[in-house]
Amino acid sequence: MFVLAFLGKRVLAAAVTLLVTSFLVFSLLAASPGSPEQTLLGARQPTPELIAALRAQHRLDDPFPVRYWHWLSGVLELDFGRSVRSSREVVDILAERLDVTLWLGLYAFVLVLLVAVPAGLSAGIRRDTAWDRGVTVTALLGVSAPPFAVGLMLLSVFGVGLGWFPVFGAGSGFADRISHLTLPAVALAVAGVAIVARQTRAATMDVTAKDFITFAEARGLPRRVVLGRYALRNSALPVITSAGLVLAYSLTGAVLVESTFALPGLGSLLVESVSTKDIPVVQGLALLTAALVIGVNLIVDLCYLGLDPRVRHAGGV
Amino acid sequence: MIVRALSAFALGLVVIAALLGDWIAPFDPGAQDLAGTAMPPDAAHWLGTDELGRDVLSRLIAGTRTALLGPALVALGVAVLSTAIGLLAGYRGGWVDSAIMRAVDLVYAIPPLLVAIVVVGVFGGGYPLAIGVLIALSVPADTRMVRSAVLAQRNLAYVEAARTVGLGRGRILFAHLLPNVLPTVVANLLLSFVGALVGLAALAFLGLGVGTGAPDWGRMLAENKGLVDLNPAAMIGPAVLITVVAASVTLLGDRLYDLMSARGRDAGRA
Amino acid sequence: MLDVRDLTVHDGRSRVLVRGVSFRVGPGETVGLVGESGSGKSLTARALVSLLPQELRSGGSARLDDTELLGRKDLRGVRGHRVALLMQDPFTMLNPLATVGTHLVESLPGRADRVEVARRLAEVGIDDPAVAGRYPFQLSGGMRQRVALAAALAKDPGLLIADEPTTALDVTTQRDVLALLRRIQTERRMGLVLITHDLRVARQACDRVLVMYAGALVESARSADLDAPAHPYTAGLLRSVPSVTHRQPVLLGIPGSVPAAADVVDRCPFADRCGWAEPACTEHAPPLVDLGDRATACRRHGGIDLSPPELAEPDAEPVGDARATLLDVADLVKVYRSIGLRRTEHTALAGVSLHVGEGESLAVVGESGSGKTTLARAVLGLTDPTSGRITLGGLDVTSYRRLRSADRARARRLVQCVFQDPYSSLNPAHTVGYTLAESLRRRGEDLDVESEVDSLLDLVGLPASYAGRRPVALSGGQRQRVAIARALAVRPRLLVCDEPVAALDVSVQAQVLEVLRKANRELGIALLFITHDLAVARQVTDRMVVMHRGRIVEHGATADVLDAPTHPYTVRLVQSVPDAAPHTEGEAHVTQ
Amino acid sequence: MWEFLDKAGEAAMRRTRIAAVAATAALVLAGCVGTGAGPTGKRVAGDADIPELTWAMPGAPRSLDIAHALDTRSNLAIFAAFDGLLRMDADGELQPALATSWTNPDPLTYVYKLRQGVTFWDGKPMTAEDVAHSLRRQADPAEAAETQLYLTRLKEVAATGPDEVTVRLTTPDPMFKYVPALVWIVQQKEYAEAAGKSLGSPEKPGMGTGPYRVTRFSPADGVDFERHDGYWDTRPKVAKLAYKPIPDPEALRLAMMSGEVDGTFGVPLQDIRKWERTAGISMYYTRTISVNYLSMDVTTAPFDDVHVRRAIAHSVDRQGLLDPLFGGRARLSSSPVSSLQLETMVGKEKAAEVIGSLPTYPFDLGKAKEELAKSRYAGGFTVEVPYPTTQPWSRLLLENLARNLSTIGVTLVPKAQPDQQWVANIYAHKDLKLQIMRAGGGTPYPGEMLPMMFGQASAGPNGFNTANFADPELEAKLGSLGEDVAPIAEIMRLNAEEVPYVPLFEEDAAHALRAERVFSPDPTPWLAGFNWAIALKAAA
Repeated sequence: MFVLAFLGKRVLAAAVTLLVTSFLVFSLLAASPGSPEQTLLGARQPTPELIAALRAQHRLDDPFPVRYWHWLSGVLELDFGRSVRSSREVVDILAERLDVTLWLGLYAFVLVLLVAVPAGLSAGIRRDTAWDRGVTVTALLGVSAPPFAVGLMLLSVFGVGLGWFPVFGAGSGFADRISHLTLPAVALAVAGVAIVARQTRAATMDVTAKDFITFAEARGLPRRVVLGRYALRNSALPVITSAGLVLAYSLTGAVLVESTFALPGLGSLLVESVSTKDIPVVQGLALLTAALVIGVNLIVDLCYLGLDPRVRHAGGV
Repeated sequence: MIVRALSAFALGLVVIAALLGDWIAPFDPGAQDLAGTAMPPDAAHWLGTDELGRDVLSRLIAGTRTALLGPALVALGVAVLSTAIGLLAGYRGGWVDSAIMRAVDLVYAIPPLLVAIVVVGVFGGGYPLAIGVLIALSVPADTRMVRSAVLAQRNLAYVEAARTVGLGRGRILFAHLLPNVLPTVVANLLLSFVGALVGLAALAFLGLGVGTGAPDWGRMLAENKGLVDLNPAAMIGPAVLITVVAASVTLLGDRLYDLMSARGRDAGRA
Repeated sequence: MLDVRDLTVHDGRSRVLVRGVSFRVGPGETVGLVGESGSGKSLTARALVSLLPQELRSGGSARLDDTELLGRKDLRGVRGHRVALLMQDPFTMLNPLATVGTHLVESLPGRADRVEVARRLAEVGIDDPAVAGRYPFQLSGGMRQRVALAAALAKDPGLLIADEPTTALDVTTQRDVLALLRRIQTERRMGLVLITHDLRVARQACDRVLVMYAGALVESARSADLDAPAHPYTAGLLRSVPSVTHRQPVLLGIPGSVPAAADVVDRCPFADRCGWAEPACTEHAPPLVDLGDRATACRRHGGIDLSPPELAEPDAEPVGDARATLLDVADLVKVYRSIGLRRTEHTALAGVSLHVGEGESLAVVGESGSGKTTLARAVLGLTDPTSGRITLGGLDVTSYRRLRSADRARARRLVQCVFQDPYSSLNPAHTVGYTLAESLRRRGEDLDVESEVDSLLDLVGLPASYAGRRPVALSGGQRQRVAIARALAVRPRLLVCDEPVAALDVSVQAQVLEVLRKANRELGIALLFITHDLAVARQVTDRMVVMHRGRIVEHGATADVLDAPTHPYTVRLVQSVPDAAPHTEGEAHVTQ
Repeated sequence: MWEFLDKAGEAAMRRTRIAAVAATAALVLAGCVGTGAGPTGKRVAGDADIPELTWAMPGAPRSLDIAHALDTRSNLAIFAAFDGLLRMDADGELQPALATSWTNPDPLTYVYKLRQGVTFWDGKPMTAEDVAHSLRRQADPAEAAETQLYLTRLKEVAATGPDEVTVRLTTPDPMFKYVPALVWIVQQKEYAEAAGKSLGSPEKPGMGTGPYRVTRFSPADGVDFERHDGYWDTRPKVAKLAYKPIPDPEALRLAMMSGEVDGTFGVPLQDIRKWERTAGISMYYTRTISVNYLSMDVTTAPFDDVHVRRAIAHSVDRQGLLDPLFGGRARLSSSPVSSLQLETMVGKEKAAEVIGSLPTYPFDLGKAKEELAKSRYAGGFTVEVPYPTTQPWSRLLLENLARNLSTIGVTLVPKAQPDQQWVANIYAHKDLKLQIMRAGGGTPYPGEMLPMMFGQASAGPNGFNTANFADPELEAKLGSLGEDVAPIAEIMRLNAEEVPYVPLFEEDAAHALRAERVFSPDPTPWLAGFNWAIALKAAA
């Protein structure tokens, strides 16, 4: 019962956030320099027929709120309009590009979790050792290095120099895709690994200083129980939060990494659409991003719910 | 320890470069040598030359000030706004806090750089707009942190005592709470700086962080990425500088936070 | 069974924290390890279970039967199995993410079933098997401590080390838990090391008491022999414990504060605070001299008389009925409502009425959750009551927010406060002088701030030079005195004291109480004195109200209430107070 | 004919009614001049089949319907798969393709004889109605085709026999003769009508007669082609052709280096030093008909003074920049008219004579200073010059110019702008002042660009007379443009004297191919009217 209410509240909050975002996103068209017709026309011939068609399609004669409502009801049916550049349905374009970015983002995320959590956990437990210092400094550099610079470096060393990985394209089929996306995923993951490792280390240090860890050790519980059930699970909450943030931010990284590795994903689509002012595509992308981010946050909330009985039973974190 | 010393050394060099700039550059950073373009490093040009035959090292040095100015503006802007809003929200509580925090939550999860790409790309506002967007979107996260620092302090006895003594809200906020959330503010300030440094470089890399004609690390990185084969130093130079400065400033932030919060902490408390 | 020899603990830079501690514990024996904060008692306990903080190292020897406990790499089969540790705070000792059952199952040897879990819970006095399915945050503090005890004892260790197991609990619960510990210990014939800062608890619960000071053992005696201490520090501690049965004319503490162990390695650690110290005491560290049944580390133990001086008659306090009413609280109700999904209501005050006359001193006693702090905050205007009325000096101050600013300023000058936690009472960013001056300026008079600061410091017994110090350089007792000075700076007519000495060591608590008594008697400032400690209340207040679950259940003159409680709750409270001297009542009261 | 390379350019072109093969212009390459080769020298084509080949371009096609894909990248994909009515040879001459011959009985009528026995990919025979519909469709205003800009004078297209299609114009058009090679791509009528708006999309890529069938198309990651075995002409050697988008030039080079990509058109000249040194890659160079230039608005200060314009012209170190900007693969230009177009019209010698007689402005800061001193703005001035971020060489050129001008007291501030904004400014025709531009036509006709650059009608919003340089006399000359070179030469001279436009460079186009492949025949400047995929062979 309570869990349902909790979820309901979060979903409601997510919906409100999406609504506000959608309004801002819709305003992009009106706010972008030049008249909406001009923007929507793109590079097409400004024939009176076309202009009339565009005005009708986007209801440019209606007042702003009506237009918004019209657009929003379209969006709810996944109708984001047509690309100015290619006249294709925005939703088709997004669907086509989403694939690569999802792969990339999830692949990088898996890397983040596989590398960052053990590294951070072991550093946090063995604090002030050489290993801890190594992890800390590496993480520091990882957070600081611009992803595109990392990408270029990986590309020239592992792609070209050593020839271990293909240097462009997204590949098709599972194995092929994995080999194509490994370098980009690593480039994308570096910052995430660094952030999550730092967070895990801090959380672990925080948790291992807690009384219940000492008490568990005092009771002679085996190390794996203390590390697993006690340290790991209790440091999981901040780690999940930061991991969620990393996942949500991976689209930003994707923009940079995809342009470095020439991947046909949402990130490169954003750069292309922005620089050609293909507003409908940008709107679609912005909403999709917001939805992804909000979705990730909901998942984080669910994890909280699953992991922390205090949230399940008492409400509020 | 070694890392800390190295980063302090690096920051020292960067600060000197920012202050002295042109004086210590081995060449005129604008001087072009069309006969010697894209040359790899040699005895005269330690980092080689760029596509117009300009000395990369001199341009890096000359660009320090510009490269640091934007991030500094962002960091200061974010610090001032987030501290003001965070103090207000945390101390006032009630509906003011709720309203501010709802707004903050709304923007919190949105990656600032992504919005900067869209806004700068669509509106073409260039550098000032990029800085504005980065400030606007970085404020929420920092506001949250300042607010929770305020909340941690707000119910401490010294604040309640100050209220009981009858001090005004302004005095409590600025004379009592502010000094105690300052470690958070300073740490955030430096982290915002790092974020903006990398973010503006990313915008420049995408061709959106447009600036004036003056040399700037982010732009050099983007402009010289075509030289990766002929003179890699021209691209690696700014990339390494950005990374090192970002890492050093992060480290400095961690360190300052520890030092500043240790000042008021009780060592031997049972 | 446990034989500790020359146990030392030092940090990474070889600064000594505990030095040369030796003692024995037999089967079925309870040994109390008593000391104030910084004495090294907890480190000693931690060292015995190899759970010192990472950067600390231990030396010496501690044999449990034939097993050496110190310096072991492999603790399997020892920690938990042979020796277990129970810690102070039941709120943080249990894994917040695991149920009670999980805690027990993972601790029990072999595969444990529900029956076994239920049996173990029953042993610690939890008869409801449903508790096994609950999470720690769903239990009360006493229940948690019982669960923790069951978990600690799951592997049936021969020795239990309990580090302040009852400090975080209310007095009534504390008594139950102590009784439980003793019962289980007797049943299992287990060795028990009970670590506590409270001499009364140690005397009541232990067969033998070891007194630690600044990292060293200074005295060891049977509980019954403690009335005649063999070390000046023990004598000082005994003198400092306030009495619940009598009002002492002068409250005695031990002057000064505890030094760091590393600073006193080669001298008597107590010499600087000791009235009998002579130059030879600081020449080398006195060894613990075995005197048969007891041992002491005082080199003058034979030559000085440490027996408590004769007790003077408690002075009869005038209870002024004719006094004008300063504070009047009428039918005060405070309900906290949580906003959000699950609307919960918590009634902190359920209709409280009381009054405080000019210059009078009123105690508000009760356990945690009784509403006494809420009452204080309402009077101070830090929270708005739900209903009721508070009148202060003729001014209706029910809601400070609704007062006109001139009235609010006046109200603020009428009432001031002293809070519990000395560590958060003062802004760490400002010097003592800054804090006091800031407060002085609120008095609204033209005054020479600097000399006023000096006289305020003098009033609370601190040297004028302290004006330049920051709180971090002050001890807890000193901070609390500064906090009082800050409150007095405005010249209030009412001082609300919310557990002002609860966080202080007993040897410095007297200094603070004495300052408060002085403010009350000499400056005529009325006190609203909130405390859970009946003995402290007896020393400071004229009248008393007893609060329970947001209501006043009993009120009257302090001496009457304590000597002849009528309400069952008050009776229970009074009975729960551990007696400082169970055998010879009243002997602990001393005069100078 | 107008072209701002890359995205910006494409956009610009499509918006205007200016006739141009925008698209192809980027790599429109004229008469195969100077075919370079890899380190091992020129290779000879062998006879072997190539089972698979990957071609890369900076972007994927937007559509496979020429009506909505008039840009370089899309056109390359379209020309690989589909047939036009005619082809253009290496000299810019029209050659038969789906039409075997054509006549031009009067200036308003063109009659095309169709090849017989040609089948579509689905095996159905091509009819005259299919051919006629393919062009008619593009002229229909409802279609809003980008190619309409070529067809403004089209009156009607009709199948006038089973093997004959006749076109009628409203007024004579010296450039219409190139339309059958450039945009008259034949699509099956039945298929096109069924597809409607979605013709050229991934779902309905199109139905043509060309050497390749489209097996998969995605505007995100390119096109896959498969050889069409029933092709009427020579069977291509490549069995499977993949067309991949790789936006980053460096990623593209790396991909070619590792052998994942076999070739690309239009390597940025700035990078060719690097490409030349890359093992396993052969480079091919052709001339192009594009000219880049500085444009100065003669109606606003300080560019209303010819001395200022001359001072600027003297301040560009064109010779010095040739190498850093274009790897030496460009030539100095002395006129907004492409020398290649001029040569195609009047022959090399005559062209050299016309060009040689024009006054020039060599890099000479002394003279620049003198000219500035003679002007009304002797004290110097400040000007901000925008350039699109996708055009790296313009940044370098402007930075060089800025440095040089600073020595004579003029402050020039290069200002990077996102493409679209830059293009929008040009269209808005406001604050033009000093601009860096590039013009590139699509046909071999040298007068192609002149009405756009000098016409009165173009000196306003959506026009490309960015210098606002126009007068009635000039207007008359533009009106007399035809098969005679004289008016063209006169306009060239006028520009050289008044310098509203400072011609800078004519760039070559650079193409890269893995060394184990060869072009046979080699790429030409007229790639737009030609199926390049057929020319790909294995090296012998």
